[in-house]
Amino acid sequence: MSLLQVNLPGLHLKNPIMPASGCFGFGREYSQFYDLSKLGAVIMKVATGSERFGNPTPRVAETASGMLNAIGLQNPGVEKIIENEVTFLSQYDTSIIANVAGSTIEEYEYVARTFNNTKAVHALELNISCPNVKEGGIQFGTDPKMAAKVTEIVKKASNLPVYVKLSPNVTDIVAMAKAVESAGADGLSMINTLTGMQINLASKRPIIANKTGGLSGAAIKPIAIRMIYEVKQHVHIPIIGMGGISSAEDVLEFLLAGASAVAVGTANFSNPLICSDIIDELPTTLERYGFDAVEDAIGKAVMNE
Amino acid sequence: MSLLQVNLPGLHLKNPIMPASGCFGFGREYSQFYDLSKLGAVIMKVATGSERFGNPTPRVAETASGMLNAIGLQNPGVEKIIENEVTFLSQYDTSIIANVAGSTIEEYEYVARTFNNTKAVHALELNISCPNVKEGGIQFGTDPKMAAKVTEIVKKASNLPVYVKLSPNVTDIVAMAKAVESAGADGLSMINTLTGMQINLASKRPIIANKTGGLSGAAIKPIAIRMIYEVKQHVHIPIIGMGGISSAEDVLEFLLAGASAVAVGTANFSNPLICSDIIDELPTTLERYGFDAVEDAIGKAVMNE
Amino acid sequence: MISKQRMKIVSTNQIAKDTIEMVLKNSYISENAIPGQFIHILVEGHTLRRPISIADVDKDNETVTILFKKLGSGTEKLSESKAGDFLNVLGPSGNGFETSTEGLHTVLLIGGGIGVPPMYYLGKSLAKQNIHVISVLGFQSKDHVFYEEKFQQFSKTYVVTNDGSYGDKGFVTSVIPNVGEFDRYYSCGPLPMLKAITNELSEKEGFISLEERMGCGVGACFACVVPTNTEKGYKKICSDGPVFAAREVIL
Amino acid sequence: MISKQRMKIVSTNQIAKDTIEMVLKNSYISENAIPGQFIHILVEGHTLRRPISIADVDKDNETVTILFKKLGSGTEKLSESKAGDFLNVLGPSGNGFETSTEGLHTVLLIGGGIGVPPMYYLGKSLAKQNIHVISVLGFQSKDHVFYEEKFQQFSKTYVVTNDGSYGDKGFVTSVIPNVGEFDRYYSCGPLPMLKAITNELSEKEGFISLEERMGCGVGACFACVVPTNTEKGYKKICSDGPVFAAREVIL
Ligand SMILES: Cc1cc2nc3c(=O)[nH]c(=O)nc-3n(C[C@H](O)[C@H](O)[C@H](O)COP(=O)(O)OP(=O)(O)OC[C@H]3O[C@@H](n4cnc5c(N)ncnc54)[C@H](O)[C@@H]3O)c2cc1C
Ligand SMILES: Cc1cc2nc3c(=O)[nH]c(=O)nc-3n(C[C@H](O)[C@H](O)[C@H](O)COP(=O)(O)OP(=O)(O)OC[C@H]3O[C@@H](n4cnc5c(N)ncnc54)[C@H](O)[C@@H]3O)c2cc1C
Ligand SMILES: Cc1cc2nc3c(=O)[nH]c(=O)nc-3n(C[C@H](O)[C@H](O)[C@H](O)COP(=O)(O)O)c2cc1C
Ligand SMILES: Cc1cc2nc3c(=O)[nH]c(=O)nc-3n(C[C@H](O)[C@H](O)[C@H](O)COP(=O)(O)O)c2cc1C
Ligand code: FES
Ligand code: FES
Repeated sequence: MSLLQVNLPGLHLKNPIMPASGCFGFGREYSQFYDLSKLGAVIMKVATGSERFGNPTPRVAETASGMLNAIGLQNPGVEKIIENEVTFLSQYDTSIIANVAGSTIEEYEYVARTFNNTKAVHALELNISCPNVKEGGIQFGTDPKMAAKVTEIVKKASNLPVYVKLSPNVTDIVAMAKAVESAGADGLSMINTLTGMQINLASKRPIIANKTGGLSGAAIKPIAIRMIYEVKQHVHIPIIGMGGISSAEDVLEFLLAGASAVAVGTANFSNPLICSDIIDELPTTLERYGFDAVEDAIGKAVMNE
Repeated sequence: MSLLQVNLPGLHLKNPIMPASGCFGFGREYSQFYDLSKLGAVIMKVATGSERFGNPTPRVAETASGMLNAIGLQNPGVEKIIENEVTFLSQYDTSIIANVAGSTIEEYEYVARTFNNTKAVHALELNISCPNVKEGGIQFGTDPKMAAKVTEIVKKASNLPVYVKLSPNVTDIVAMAKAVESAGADGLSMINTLTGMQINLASKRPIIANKTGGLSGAAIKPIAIRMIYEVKQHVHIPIIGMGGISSAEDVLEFLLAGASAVAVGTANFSNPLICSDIIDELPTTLERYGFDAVEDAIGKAVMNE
Repeated sequence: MISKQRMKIVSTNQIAKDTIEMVLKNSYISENAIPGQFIHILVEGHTLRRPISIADVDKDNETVTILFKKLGSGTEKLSESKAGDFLNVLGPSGNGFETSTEGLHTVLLIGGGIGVPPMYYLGKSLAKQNIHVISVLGFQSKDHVFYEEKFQQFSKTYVVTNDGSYGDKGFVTSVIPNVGEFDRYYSCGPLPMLKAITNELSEKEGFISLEERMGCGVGACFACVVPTNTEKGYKKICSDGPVFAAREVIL
Repeated sequence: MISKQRMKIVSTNQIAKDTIEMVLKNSYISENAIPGQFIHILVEGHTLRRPISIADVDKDNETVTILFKKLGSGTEKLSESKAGDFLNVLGPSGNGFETSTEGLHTVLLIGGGIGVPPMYYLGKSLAKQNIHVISVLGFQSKDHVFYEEKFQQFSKTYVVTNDGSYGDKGFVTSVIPNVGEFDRYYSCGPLPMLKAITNELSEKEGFISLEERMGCGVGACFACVVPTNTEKGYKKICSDGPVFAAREVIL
């Protein structure tokens, strides 16, 4: 099945499919359903400097063809993740990507440096959709300068390749992509969730305790595709695409738009076997649309211009 | 049914329901299905300074719980609209709102001034999701300064109340809302569509000839609700809410989030009688959730804070 | 006039590869439909309705027949409906075929693939008015062929398949020179086929039925415009069409 | 172990206002389910699965019974499924009730509304082990009452309704003082009810089943956490629960 292989900075993937951060925990639960060695990579749940409890519940709500979540970065902290979770995942023949977050640049730096000391992690995914507490809570991911800054610092703190995960809640996604590329990002990961809200008619309050939540799932796919397509025309680093993927056809659509690999998030909740199923179906789907290999499909819609 | 009544600048609406611009033409077609006098108002299809043909086809695509469109401002031009369409709509006992667009500030001004001379139009909805050809194609609706400028000019050119229709494709919707409020807007209309794309796997090209299209329908409702909720906390002018409404419950959700009236777009395509059906169901829905009148529900989720 | 109706599925059958024939009961639509019009069907879980041509009408039994190909998720889902279920439709939609028959002797029907269905009700109606009908039907391959015998009941019928697995091999255009004289043609099928036909038969009076992705299906949203030689410069396929005089539209 | 399964609907009946009883056939789940566990059901057109408690198991016939209330669009849609249809489920999910019976004599079951179903399989199982069972069931009104006779088959059963239209008027808490002695209680129902009960019965050993909006339903997404007195500070309702020792969780 060499036709599924993709090579990205620091990642030699047997196939382009990985579960998205936050939607797969650290793999334990889904390892009951299939052998995680089947996966191209696993993107772990977010890691912060120390343990976080996260937001009050309810933390999720369902929307038309999607869902909202406001988990709030709950995680046991980078040290425990390395100790317990990376160790667990290392038994599988798959790449491990650590999702890195923080409330300050220093926290990002700390987490990145800590991961750097473990051989088992292959790449970092920089989650910049976090409020910067030192800058009045503006998200790192909505300001090109702050995004560039945190990318630069993390790059210095770590030898691992860094994929910066872009937030779609911006006017100009290309400007964000260019800013982090210039700051040294090895790749991009896009898109994170769109900020949304649902109101409970009976209680007259937002359903999610945090009020707003991140919108994910099939509903946002057209936005993800548009953003990847736009960014692909302007940057040279590879893109890990995500946002509403739930089938091998969806994967191909992301590849054509410019993604070199993809992550599957919300769809794990409807079907815990989704990544495995997609890996099984992908060869046939590629062939049906005339592709000999994943690498041939990457960015084809953009090159067609 | 006085419980459905809403009073907004220039608009005394018998109910808060109106079809959204571009999804109802100039009413002729839907008048085959029900009496348009039933509607709170009709927001007409866009008007530009002169006739436009619009984009090549395909102009629409279906997405999960939504659709993409890139009609491209096709319309017969403001004069013909006044001559043929406003005249037609005037036979109905409903308010008429004209959706105004242009490629330059001067074109907006011209359209607004032309509508000003007809008694039959009750308000203008300023569609600022248009590229400004004189500023390198940046959309008026993604730059607070440009949005404020066009609002100001249109306010000067017309005595009609002006509702500025905000684009959701921005980092900071509150900044946009405040900018147009300061520039004299009488109200806001939100949200317009989110820019999206779908790629045809067989042709390996975007399905929509224009490549990108505007995403509308139930998929975007959580984003609309979030933006209205955020904006309502920071502006004092009323909001006409829209984005994915297809039931009386949806209408109530928009009212609670801070909308004073609502527009229904994409749902007309699934059900040509949707506005009429919602008007029928709204009283029961309001009562079920404990409201005596539409006006009591407006912004209730925000005030609950 | 177009109306929102419930149509009860009387029967549903797969009659060729991926091709479903459904008989739907509804007095309003069976009463008012003319050849070339379509119904606009709501499919659960889908935002946009699916336009499907009216392939036949039985006024006595108040039924309408449609034929459709399973192409994507909407038609796939529609094919899962069973007899007894109801469909939510708008119809009859659009303008049908010109069927004034004054001075008319022989007509040629040219249907390609899923463009064949509207030709059936049209041909049947014309034959009833004693017009001489010739039919040319093109399909991908043998497995896709349907309604040949039905067309033979009122017309001399030529079948071609792209791969030659049934009838003549090739495209409908390769047969047209052999069908003899005719006064007018009617055609429905994929755009490349319509382009070839309107070019080749540019001297003849012709009417063609066009397809386009639709939003509203009633003429309100401007999704389905086609450029025309008329003063306005365009027409809407859903409400001015789907049938147009071949000379009036720019393909 | 949790597994993805297809369950065939053997029967489906409305047994009270908005309340559906479904019998589902599947050998894996009937074989492995214990009282208090749930199945996580995929409903067409919905992103998130719906958690529904296992209300009864018949190992001989390889069936599982669920009872659910039509609340929103998911349960409404689910109620439209017919006998013969298949459900896509994950299960058996979560950790069930503590059923070690050493030294146990009498237990009290307290179910509120749609919290009644998991009490049924639990009570039936305990009674089979010769534990004395008392049941207190609370419903909104007479129309909502279900399974009273079924509980009576193995327990002294008290029914209360909020409006007094059936049984005693009031809340389950108003009856508890009258039921006599018991060693342990089990409860499932709305949060306010559980809060009241755990407060009132804080001296007793108790196990409660909690509800929360879920994402994954398998323990991966951290949607369904509940604060606990344990070292970690929280547990996940979908995988550590839904059943917890009353003392361990902070409601
Ligand atoms: C006036 C008219 C009459 C038609 N009559 C028939 C008929 O009798 N039998 C038949 O099999 N097909 C007919 N078609 C084509 C039919 O509408 C499409 O095959 C169908 O909409 C595809 O839907 P889908 O969900 O399977 O495909 P998808 O590709 O999943 O559909 C996605 C979207 O694109 C639209 N779309 C895709 N292909 C077409 C197309 N060729 N034309 C218009 N919209 C399209 C769909 O309606 C939908 O909005 C007709 C089309 C038109 C415009
Ligand atoms: C462990 C567990 C066991 C349950 N057992 C039963 C049972 O046996 N019978 C029964 O009728 N109900 C049970 N419930 C509640 C049931 O899951 C909800 O009533 C159902 O999910 C509502 O779905 P809906 O689509 O009708 O409502 P909607 O409000 O449309 O659902 C929207 C979203 O919110 C979630 N949601 C809404 N209410 C609840 C709730 N109370 N608990 C958890 N999620 C909710 C839905 O799952 C969905 O994701 C149980 C819940 C849990 C957590
Ligand atoms: C429940 C949930 C938790 C998430 N947690 C994280 C996270 O910890 N870090 C992160 O970068 N993204 C997180 N995301 C975003 C996803 O990784 C992904 O970018 C997004 O959901 C879009 O993909 P999808 O539509 O396939 O879910 C989370 C998403 C969901 C639904
Ligand atoms: C086919 C189509 C055409 C539209 N044309 C216009 C337009 O001309 N002017 C405008 O301001 N908005 C236009 N819109 C946006 C709608 O008015 C509305 O803001 C948006 O679709 C969100 O509402 P909905 O989800 O209910 O459709 C159009 C939307 C659609 C789907
Ligand atoms: S589909 Fe809307 S105008 Fe034709
Ligand atoms: S629902 Fe995902 S952890 Fe419980």
